[in-house]
Amino acid sequence: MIRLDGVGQVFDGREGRVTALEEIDLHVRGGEFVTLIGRSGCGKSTLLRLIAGLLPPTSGAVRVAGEPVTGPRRDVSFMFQRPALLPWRSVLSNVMLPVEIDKGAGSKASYRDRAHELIELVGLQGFERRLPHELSGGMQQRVSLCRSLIRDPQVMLMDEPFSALDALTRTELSEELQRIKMELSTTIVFVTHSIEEAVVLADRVVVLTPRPGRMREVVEIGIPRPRSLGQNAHLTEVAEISGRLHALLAQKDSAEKDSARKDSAETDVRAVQDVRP
Amino acid sequence: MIRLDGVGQVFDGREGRVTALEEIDLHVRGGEFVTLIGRSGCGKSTLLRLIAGLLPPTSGAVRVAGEPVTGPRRDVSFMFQRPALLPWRSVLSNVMLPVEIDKGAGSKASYRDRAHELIELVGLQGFERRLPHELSGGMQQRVSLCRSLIRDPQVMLMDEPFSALDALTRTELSEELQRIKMELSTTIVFVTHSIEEAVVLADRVVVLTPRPGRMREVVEIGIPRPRSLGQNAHLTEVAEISGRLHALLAQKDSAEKDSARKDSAETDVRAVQDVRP
Amino acid sequence: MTNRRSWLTSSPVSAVVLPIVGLLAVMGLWWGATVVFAIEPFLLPSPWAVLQKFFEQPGQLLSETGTSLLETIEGFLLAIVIGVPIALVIVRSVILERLVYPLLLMVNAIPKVAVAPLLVIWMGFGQWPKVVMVLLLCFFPIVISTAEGMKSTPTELVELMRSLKASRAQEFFKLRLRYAMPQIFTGFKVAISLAVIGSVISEFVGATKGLGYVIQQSGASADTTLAFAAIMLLSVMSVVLFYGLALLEHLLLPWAQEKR
Amino acid sequence: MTNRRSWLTSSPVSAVVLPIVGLLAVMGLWWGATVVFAIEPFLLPSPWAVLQKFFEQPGQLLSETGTSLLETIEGFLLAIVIGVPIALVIVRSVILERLVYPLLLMVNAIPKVAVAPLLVIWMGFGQWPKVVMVLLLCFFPIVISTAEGMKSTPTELVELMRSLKASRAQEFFKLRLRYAMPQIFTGFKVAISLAVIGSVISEFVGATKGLGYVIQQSGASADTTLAFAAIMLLSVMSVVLFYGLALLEHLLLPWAQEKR
Amino acid sequence: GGGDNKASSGGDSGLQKVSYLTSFNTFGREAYAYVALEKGYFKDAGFDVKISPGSGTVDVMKLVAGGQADYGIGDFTAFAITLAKQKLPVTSVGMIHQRSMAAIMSLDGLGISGPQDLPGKTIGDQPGSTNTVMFPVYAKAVGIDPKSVTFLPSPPPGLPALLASGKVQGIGQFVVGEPLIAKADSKHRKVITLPYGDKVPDLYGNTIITRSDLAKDHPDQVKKFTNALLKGLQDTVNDPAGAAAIMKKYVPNVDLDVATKELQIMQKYVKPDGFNGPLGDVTQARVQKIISLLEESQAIGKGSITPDDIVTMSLAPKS
Ligand SMILES: Nc1ncnc2c1ncn2[C@@H]1O[C@H](COP(=O)(O)OP(=O)(O)OP(=O)(O)O)[C@@H](O)[C@H]1O
Ligand SMILES: Nc1ncnc2c1ncn2[C@@H]1O[C@H](COP(=O)(O)OP(=O)(O)OP(=O)(O)O)[C@@H](O)[C@H]1O
Ligand SMILES: Cc1ncc(C[n+]2csc(CCO)c2C)c(N)n1
Ligand SMILES: [Mg+2]
Ligand SMILES: [Mg+2]
Repeated sequence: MIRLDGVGQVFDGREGRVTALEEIDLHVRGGEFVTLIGRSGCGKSTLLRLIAGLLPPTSGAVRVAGEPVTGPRRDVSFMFQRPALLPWRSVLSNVMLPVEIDKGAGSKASYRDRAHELIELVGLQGFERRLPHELSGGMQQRVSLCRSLIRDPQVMLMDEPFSALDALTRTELSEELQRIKMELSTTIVFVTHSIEEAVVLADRVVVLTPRPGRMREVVEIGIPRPRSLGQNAHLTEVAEISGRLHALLAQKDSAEKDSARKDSAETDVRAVQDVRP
Repeated sequence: MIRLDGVGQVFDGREGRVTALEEIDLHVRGGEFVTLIGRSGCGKSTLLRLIAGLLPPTSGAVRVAGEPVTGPRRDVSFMFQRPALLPWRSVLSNVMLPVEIDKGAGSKASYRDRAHELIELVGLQGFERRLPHELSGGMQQRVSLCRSLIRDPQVMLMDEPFSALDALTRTELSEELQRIKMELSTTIVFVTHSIEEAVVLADRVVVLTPRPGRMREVVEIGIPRPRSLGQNAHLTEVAEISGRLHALLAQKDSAEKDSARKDSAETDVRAVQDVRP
Repeated sequence: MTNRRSWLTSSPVSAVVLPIVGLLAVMGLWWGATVVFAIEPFLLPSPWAVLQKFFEQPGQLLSETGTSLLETIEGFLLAIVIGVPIALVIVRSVILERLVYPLLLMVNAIPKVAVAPLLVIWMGFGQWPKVVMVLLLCFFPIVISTAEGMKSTPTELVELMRSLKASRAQEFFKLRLRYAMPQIFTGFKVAISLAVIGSVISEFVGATKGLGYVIQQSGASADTTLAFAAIMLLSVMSVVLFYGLALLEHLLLPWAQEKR
Repeated sequence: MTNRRSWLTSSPVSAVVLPIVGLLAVMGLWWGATVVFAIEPFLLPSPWAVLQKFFEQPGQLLSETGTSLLETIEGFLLAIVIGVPIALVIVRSVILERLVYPLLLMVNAIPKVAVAPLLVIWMGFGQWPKVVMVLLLCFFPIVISTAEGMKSTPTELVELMRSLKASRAQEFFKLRLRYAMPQIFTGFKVAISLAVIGSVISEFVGATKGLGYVIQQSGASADTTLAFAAIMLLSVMSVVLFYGLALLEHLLLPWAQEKR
Repeated sequence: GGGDNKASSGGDSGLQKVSYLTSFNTFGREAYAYVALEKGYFKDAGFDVKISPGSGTVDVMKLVAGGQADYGIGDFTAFAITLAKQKLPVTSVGMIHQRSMAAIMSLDGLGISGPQDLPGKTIGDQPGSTNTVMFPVYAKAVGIDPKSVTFLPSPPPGLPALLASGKVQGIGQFVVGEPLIAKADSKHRKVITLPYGDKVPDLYGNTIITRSDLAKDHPDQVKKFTNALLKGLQDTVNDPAGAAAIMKKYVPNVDLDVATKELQIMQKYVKPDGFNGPLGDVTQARVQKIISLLEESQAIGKGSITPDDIVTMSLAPKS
């Protein structure tokens, strides 16, 4: 479904270049749930933006559903790291935005029902007509989540979608997300800083190295679904894998140093391993 | 150090009233580390804003260091839920903002050294002269953290300061925060959605009910310091308390219902308990 | 603490009373000046003389005001209808911007008084040269504020629209134009005063009614007081139109209320 | 995908070439119109005639341009020096805003041509009435764009400053004014063309040099071509000043680059 | 509507629609057109006339040339100079004033009581106006050095205030402006007028302007119009107060007093003492003389116009 070959991204700024990503080779199968972890600033958001077609890669090729990515696609939804709500639109109207934009999307009334369902699902009933500035941070994030779910997309790219949510809401919503994935066999690439969340949700976890982001390891998760974040049957397995991932994150790579001022061309060290436990 | 008596907060909007907080009675001692947990939208940020003097309470009284709060104070620093960086200022200059504003703050050069130290501490060396839009979400949050630390405040109000950070950085920085607290005996009120983080950092954890936010329980944490978020000696204790807090968060209160359209005057149910284990 | 305000700042009464107080203060100063410096009435008539002049023939002056007002509003609306699409085009395409902007600037820089007779020559004595003059005077602030407002839309929101595969038209109408509304209104507010001036200038040439004509005409009878009465009416018209726009903004853009 | 751009949109050469192409296109259209419709030169002289007129006495016309330019810049700077503090006061205090705003509006609405002789009578024949006229014409866009820009500062950032216990002055100078800079520059860009026009209007009365004087002079002698040459020079001056401001903005506000 | 058919097509009433421009604004001195309108002279001649205020000779010429108006009034000297510079398709078909109304005006106490006081003084005037352009001719006639007088440019509306404030010692003005200046001066100083016509009697005042092709293709029509207008002028000269009253009907802001005085002054310029030609008379010889004067004062180039270029003698009023 999603295929990245030798993808790299370099940002040029007046204070020098930053190599955000280097030599990313990743293949996400249709219906797969991949979580992406890595230290802050390692290029996770950048990677999603590349897949979404919001940014052309400096090097390498990105393909979605077999076609080279040249721009955003209707069947891919992107949930941004920040809520990105339109300040003049009510909660409901923000959620309905993707439907409004895709005029061929079918019956508006049925989407409206779906929107109400989603709003209720994330616990925002009663706030449908409020404006974003009247909401708390986590409430805004939930609106953004509803917006990314409204059109039942084929591919979902989610950048820390639960970062501003409490543990309970997180659990509820991650269960819901798994249900959606199973029912519609959506392909999901999901960025999170919660290692447990990464483990509980993923078919595979991709661990990136710190700046520049290279693939340190890909960990296949074999725990049967449905899984739950809270107290659950697979607590020890989750804890065990989490521990490993923790260690992977902490591991110092030989090629790792401050590269804020360095050009990617200088470093060409690959660290892609595909470990299946 | 901080004392709230019968504090309530009601927001009036064109779509009706929202009772954000109700009957909050809280006393935070000097040098104490209090974490605040509660479901998204329950009024945590509002509570911090009340203490910071950014918002006058609809009812009740707020006192800091014995004086009624009438506005912001120099000895209180507030780290917002969103980074709130000035887009035209470089990282370094954003960090130096509080020093610039307090002209009586003493030697600028020494603060500059301190700023560089902090920037290095949060792993942003090499980015001192970059503008906020060139940073990732987590990097922006770290800048905001440095800014709130630069003046060694007496009281620190921190609204989900580590929400956009990876597990490792989180651990490092929460250790640093504990060190600062111990050295300077800073009073800290800290909002987080990570229950473990709440437990590891706090002397006491305050659990709020969902909207309207009332105090469900205050849990005293007896684990000796320094504690660590990652693999540590007190894993089981942390897990045990976390489990309890999880349950507290999930517990359905009798007075709990959708109150988005309800006036606080109608519900006067208190649920303040001070449980010390 | 931000929301503790005295009645002076929050009451809607004060929103009407304070401007009137300010107005009276200036009338007082004006009158004081004419008395203390014994300013000759042909230079600066006293405010009372001006008021008196107005009440001598309020009906006629009001009908002249109506004429000017109509031209002003027509030209202003035309400027919106023409200016906003130009701004859209400019933001849409860097190439068109670079081709078109300097030309707009040049047209805008032409001293309109110098071309007023030309407009009459080209368009006759009817309403058209007046409306076009108003248009010429006020289109530029509308174009530039709309364009700059749309260009300042946060990248974050533009990326959102792009990620939804919004068409360019949708990006403009559902996002950029809406986002720019407060700035566009600032442009409107600047433009409306210019529109009023435009109607006056246009009435200097080949008109037989309107306040511009009255000002011109007052020269024929050396009636400085009449000229000032007309100028006062213009000022009032301008202020009323301005606050009308402000009210409209308040109603249309509740999400963009001022932050102090 | 946002950053794949052709040389047409990214090259700095095109930033110079395209405006010139646009200019030439309009000159062509203008010339075409004069030929095709056989427009009489007294209505609209051909561009070549205008150019020719310029090269007949370039030295003299350039020196007149210099005079007008100086007045324009002086008045514009004065408008900034006066307008920005007024905007600060307006944003600072709702009460002062309500007292002062209507008065500014009224002053702005006065047709400046009507008061040009008054200025000369009060201030003599020197530079002052000219500079003041420029000031009167261009202060308002500066005031309003500065004020509205400052009012639109995000609550988030204002709260940050308040939480740091910044003084009001610091809130204004370190935050609001900086935040409003792009909008203030929009105001400047509108104001600069008005400033140019102000210098022309002021030179209609009691001046013996400047492009306004040239226009006045040529009007009387039916030298339409000379008038057009002067108007062209004014336009060019206006365009150059505008792009000067745009360049300054680009240099001063790298953080606020356009987002398309 | 505009253009060619304006003067040639009939309206519902069978009257021909015709537009007419005053020379500048609607001062009392323009009353004669309103008199012709009010008394039905235009109607009798078959015209439905719309009177619009003009904004100066050059603008009037352009409007007539451009087809926006059929007839207009302008100062003959300025008319000649303009045609010498630009060949507009307009022509003169009769005179309103037999003598130029150009003058320099001052107030008692500003140091000008006669032409001999002019050297060293500053005169405010619209640049390029007849008063400024013909000043060298006037100066020569009164025997002073034209270069000893400074001219300060200002648009006409600002002139009275400049004079009254003493910023200038004199202003260029038409003689009929006298009552206006008197009214504008709150100190009620005596107005001193130095008419050029006294010293340079050859200059005409205002002239009737129309499009060349109209004069060529429809001479009868032009004649009929001119005659109707001149009938109004005759009545105005006979009864200035009555004419002013008629004008006030059409232009309510007119100051009756000022307008009457203007028209009284104008009498002697329409019909100077000793003039016994027909009203509106033009003679080839005088036109030639004027051209020579203009050439002499270098207001126009040598040989740039001939009388035929500017006046259609065949249409000039005959007694
Ligand atoms: N300015 C406002 N206007 C209206 N309602 C508001 C405003 N600010 C907050 N609220 C409401 O108050 C309640 C509490 O908001 P607050 O931001 O304190 O929540 P929170 O506990 O910080 O949530 P989160 O964990 O999602 O950040 C919410 O229901 C919100 O809708
Ligand atoms: N527009 C930009 N200009 C310059 N550098 C940029 C830009 N966007 C991102 N970067 C740089 O690219 C790197 C990766 O950024 P990215 O946002 O992808 O990180 P991330 O993994 O999402 O981090 P976080 O977990 O903090 O959100 C960072 O070092 C950042 O400084
Ligand atoms: C913005 C602006 N304001 C006023 C004028 C006015 N103006 C200058 S000269 C003149 C007539 C003089 O005879 C008029 C009306 C303008 N052009 N542009
Ligand atoms: Mg990110
Ligand atoms: Mg919050």
